[in-house]
Amino acid sequence: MVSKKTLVELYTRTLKVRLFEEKVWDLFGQNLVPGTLHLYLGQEAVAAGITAAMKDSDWVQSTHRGHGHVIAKGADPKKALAELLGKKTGSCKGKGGSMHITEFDAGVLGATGVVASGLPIAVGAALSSQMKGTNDVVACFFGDGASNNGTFGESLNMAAIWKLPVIWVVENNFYAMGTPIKLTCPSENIAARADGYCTPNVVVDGNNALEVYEAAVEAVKRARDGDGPTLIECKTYRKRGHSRFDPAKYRPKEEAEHWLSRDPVDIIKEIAIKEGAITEKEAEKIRKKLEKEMEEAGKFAVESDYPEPEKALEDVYAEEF
Amino acid sequence: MVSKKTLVELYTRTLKVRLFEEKVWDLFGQNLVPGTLHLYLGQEAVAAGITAAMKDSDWVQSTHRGHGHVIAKGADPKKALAELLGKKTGSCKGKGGSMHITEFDAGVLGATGVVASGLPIAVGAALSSQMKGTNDVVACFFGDGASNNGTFGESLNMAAIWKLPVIWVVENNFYAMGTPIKLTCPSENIAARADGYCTPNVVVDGNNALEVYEAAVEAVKRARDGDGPTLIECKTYRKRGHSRFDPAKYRPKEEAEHWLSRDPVDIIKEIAIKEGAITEKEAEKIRKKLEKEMEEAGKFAVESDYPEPEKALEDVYAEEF
Amino acid sequence: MAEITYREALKAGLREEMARDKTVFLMGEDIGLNWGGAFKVTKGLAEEFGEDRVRDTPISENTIAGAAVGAAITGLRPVAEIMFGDLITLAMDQVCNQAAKMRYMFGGQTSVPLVIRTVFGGGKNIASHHSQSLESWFMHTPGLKIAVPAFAYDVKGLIKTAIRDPDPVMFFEHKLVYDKKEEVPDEDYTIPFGEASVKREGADVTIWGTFLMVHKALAVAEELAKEGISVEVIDPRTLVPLDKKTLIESVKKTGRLVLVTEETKTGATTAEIAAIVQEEAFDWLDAPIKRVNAPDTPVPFAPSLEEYFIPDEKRIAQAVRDIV
Amino acid sequence: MAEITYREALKAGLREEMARDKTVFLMGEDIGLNWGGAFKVTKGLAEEFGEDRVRDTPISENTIAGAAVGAAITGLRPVAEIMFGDLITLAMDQVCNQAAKMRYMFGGQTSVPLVIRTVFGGGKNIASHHSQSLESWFMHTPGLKIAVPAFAYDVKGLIKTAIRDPDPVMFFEHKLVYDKKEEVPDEDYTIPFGEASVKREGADVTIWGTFLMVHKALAVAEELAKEGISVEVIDPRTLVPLDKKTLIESVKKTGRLVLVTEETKTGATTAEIAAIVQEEAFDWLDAPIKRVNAPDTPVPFAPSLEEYFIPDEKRIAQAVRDIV
Ligand SMILES: Cc1ncc(C[n+]2csc(CCOP(=O)(O)OP(=O)(O)O)c2C)c(N)n1
Ligand SMILES: Cc1ncc(C[n+]2csc(CCOP(=O)(O)OP(=O)(O)O)c2C)c(N)n1
Ligand SMILES: [Mg+2]
Ligand SMILES: [Mg+2]
Repeated sequence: MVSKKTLVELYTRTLKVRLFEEKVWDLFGQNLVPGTLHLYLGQEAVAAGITAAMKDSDWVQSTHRGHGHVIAKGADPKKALAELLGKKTGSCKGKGGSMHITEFDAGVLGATGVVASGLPIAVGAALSSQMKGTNDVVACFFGDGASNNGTFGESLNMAAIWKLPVIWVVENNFYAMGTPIKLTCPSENIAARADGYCTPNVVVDGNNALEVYEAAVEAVKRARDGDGPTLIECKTYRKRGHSRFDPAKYRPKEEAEHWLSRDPVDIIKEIAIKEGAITEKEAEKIRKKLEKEMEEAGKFAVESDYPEPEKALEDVYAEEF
Repeated sequence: MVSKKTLVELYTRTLKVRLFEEKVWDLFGQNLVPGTLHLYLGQEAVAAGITAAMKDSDWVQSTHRGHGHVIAKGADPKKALAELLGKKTGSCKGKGGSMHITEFDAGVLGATGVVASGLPIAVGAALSSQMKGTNDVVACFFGDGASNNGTFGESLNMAAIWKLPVIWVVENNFYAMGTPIKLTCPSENIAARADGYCTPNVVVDGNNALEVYEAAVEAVKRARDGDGPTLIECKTYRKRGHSRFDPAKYRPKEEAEHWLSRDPVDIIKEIAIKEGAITEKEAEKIRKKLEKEMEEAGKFAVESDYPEPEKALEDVYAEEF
Repeated sequence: MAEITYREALKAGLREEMARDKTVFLMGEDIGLNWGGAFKVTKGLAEEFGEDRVRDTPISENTIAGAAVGAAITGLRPVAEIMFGDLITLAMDQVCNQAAKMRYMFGGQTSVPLVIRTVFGGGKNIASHHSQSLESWFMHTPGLKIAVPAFAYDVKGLIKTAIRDPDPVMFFEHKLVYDKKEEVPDEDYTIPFGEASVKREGADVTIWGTFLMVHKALAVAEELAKEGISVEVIDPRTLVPLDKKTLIESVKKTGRLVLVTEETKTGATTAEIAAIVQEEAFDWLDAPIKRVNAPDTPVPFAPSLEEYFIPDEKRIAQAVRDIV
Repeated sequence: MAEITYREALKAGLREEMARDKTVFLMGEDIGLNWGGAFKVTKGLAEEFGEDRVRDTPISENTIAGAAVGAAITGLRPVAEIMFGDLITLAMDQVCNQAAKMRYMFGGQTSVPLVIRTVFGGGKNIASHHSQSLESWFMHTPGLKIAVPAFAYDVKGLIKTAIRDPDPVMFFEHKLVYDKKEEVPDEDYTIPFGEASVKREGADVTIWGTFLMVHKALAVAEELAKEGISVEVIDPRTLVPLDKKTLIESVKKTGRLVLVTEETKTGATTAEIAAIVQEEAFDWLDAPIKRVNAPDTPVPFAPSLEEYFIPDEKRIAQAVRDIV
């Protein structure tokens, strides 16, 4: 069993992502978030469990549903929220927004709007680590839908033949937009595809941060030991629709009820309490602290300025010409 | 065991491809073949075994190493040779050449210069068959190297979920140009990857036309019965280098000797003789007949005219504008 | 004849062609029952024609395009949707090397009667990966035809022509024109490819542009008319084939040309048009041809930045004033 | 200083950069021990620097490009090779959506110091999938720099600049210039991006072109000199950044411009150059700008057809005569 400290950490990380996303939802409700939005609500345990097993110098490669990865990896909620609001104080100076939310200093290689485009980038980052001998690992998140894109096979293969320190994290939330995975994947688990690339793989309950964490610890060890990639498939579920206005009516009621009753924050909290790592009161205290942090981050974001229009011309190249 | 007639057919088809390629090599030696050339020599049993299990109305999707597929499927050697020589009488009027050699009327969807680009096209052709209810099957040939390209996973998946009548034929000749498969594939067999897509698969001796044929019969039946795709991995070997000037020095001597001693024409001939399907003399008679056919085809090709330069402007669209 | 949106007109065109010809079918991500297309263009069609003919696919752009190629060369008429134009980057081999070149490299042995629908343009604050305008790449790909409808009437007539065409057609839409309304006939009609539409006649300067920029140009023309400047506005409707004649004649009349599209400037379709016009109407030009495009940057997210990025009425009007 | 081929000069540049900076490495299909690159550019480098730094890859173009991106943003300087330019269709997402846009969409948080080498052009009778010239697609992709060296001296200096550049560089080569010879210094030198090279001075007409067409233009200039026509020949060497100044000044001097590249005409880089020059030097132009390009067709296989497809000296000379 993991240490009590780790359980507290897992609870804290899961909750932090949750509260961040709730703040986003709140700001969105106030019409302050331009563009679209793919909330991480419901999948918090995946980002929390994976990143808790990683070091600061390790990398994560994110997706269009990236807020959770970025916050869990340690990005500044202030800069992240400011980015979502299109403010000049945002981590991308307002140029990226929700789908490109990224904080390099926190070890995030980037969120990307192109489904499955992060896999090759993770291969390259892991190659860097291997060639430079830094021993850093790269966790690459992607969805069930992404597993059907060509980069999946290409990247799993390349990581396998070069024994790169990558952890492939499939967040299988059973849908790609409105398309149920049953329509687009012939097998029960995506993980089965990793066998073809001699990549060790495991399927875990993605709503249980501890299960995710334990799988991640093993994968991280394998990667750091030079034994190559691992694929972790996390079964999870979106709390809401795919994007801002999607009511997700296409999900069968019983299925949704089943999953939504399995709240990732509650689950890890219960475990932590049961294992005596934390009391209800301590848990509440952590929540209060995080709520305050998000409150302040929200305030910072709201009060920040929008970028001056001409800034649109900057950052295309290292130097202008 | 298959019928004697089938054995004769397998011998004939294997030999026909062989003699076609020898004629190509001959013309090439006379400096009559422009551009590059990927000979099918050594892999004849694959095309012969697969196509012998197919109907005329079935389709094959070919590759850059396509002469064998096209001839085995029944294309006119005259038009094919003329095409290789860049003549106006060629099946593509001299516009395609070796890498695009194609005869639609013989059931060839096309050879393609882009490795692995045929797989999606095969998916579409099989979808046609399914939607129109024609019951035709599509055999899609590709190399070991092609299996590392993104279209592999995408196409295997799409064919599997829609239960399309496709036969994936991997011609594993152990090399992609000079790159040994060991460097680029972590598993022993490519076939292992099909499991991840719930696609039945089998590994056969690709130098043995009978083995290939038997696997093909089963796959064709599955496809026609509406039970979806099959992957057949044929282990085989190029007689020569990858392309026109490659001496293939990168292949270990013992490996090359082993494989080159297992000649596809000899193998199927021996089987046919042993099974009493044919006598040495009958076999010789077939050879003579085919040699004559190739001789004539060569003559036709050599004597044909080159296309008038302005023909370069035609066939871009159905009608000029 | 009713006033309907571009989206409805497009859907009507698709529906009528599917009813007319049973070899026509649609395939793409989330075009079916549960979603009806990211921009709801196909909503209701799966219910009407079945999931077989309105086919949800995995997220496999290159194989979607390639499957359309395979289906097209074996007797069907696929209309494949790539959800966002930015994602066609993943399908470039099947579109540009296979679909576009097959008739030619096989010496005319096959036709490739497919349509690929996708959508370009910004204005929705969805940043660099969902807002581009990449039509010039395809204009530089011989073998493809390209439709760029900007109006409800045009989109219905052009989608029908596209579906009936024996060659591969890139059918480009624009996010901000889906809601534009216009009178559209209920009955069947087609619009030939290669015929521009003069959306407004004028005498002093010609504006040629595509998509939302045609709408903006019309607003500018209205505005400038008050100042006594008479602007002719031309919408090419298809880029390949390109109606050079209507444009050249207009330029010969006005002597002045402003080109305006939402593409980033360098290498945009406006470059080709400028090159053609100076080639073919050099002696009639009274001033340099002006190009109004987005700057050479990715599309930014923040509204303040994106508004700056997308050409607006002010810049178009300024370009006109600069040369009259 | 010795006379060496373009291929050797390019290899020398790669070798010197690898020796200078251990973060530089090469990756691509068949670039290593067994083959040394389809055009033998990297032959011997795997032996010299090891298979780790001269890395053979699977046939996975999009992941090759993407791995280069990932390596570049984490501190390495990858030089990725796409075996033929036609195959970059498979890597367009990583090149155009990721490499090109990362600095921008992440608000300057990262640099993407990578080089993608590939080769364009026909003349080898290898038909539609191995002979294209697609440089204009990338010129229309903000965030990328583009080198188009046509001479041995230039290729060595430019590859070094490319490798040291903090931005993603598309390094385009041409099949028929690999064997061209020139005096090339043994020592280290770089050529700044954005500086055209006037390959021949002249007074009557300017020819601007790339790759093999520069060589052909020089032959034409020599020929026309005998007729008393003085031709200036400009090779841009990089398309992004583009040296407009040298070109515009030349046009202001000669008043006449012929643009010549091997690309298919519509939407070629020559369209952009024509648009720029008529914009910026309208009053100096004494005749329409002429474009000499390949026709708008795929590249055909048969020698008789391919010769017709590729612009030749006769067509270039004719274009010059048409306007002087
Ligand atoms: C290559 C590509 N195709 C399509 C899209 C449009 N799109 C955005 S998210 C999405 C669904 C992704 O599903 P999945 O990978 O399961 O991730 P999830 O949204 O469930 O987290 C699609 C189709 C895209 N952005 N990129
Ligand atoms: C997508 C793509 N990448 C690279 C090439 C260059 N190329 C041509 S054949 C070949 C090797 C193909 O290997 P394999 O699939 O095993 O087929 P084989 O040649 O062995 O029959 C390569 C790399 C290409 N034509 N297309
Ligand atoms: Mg999903
Ligand atoms: Mg092979």
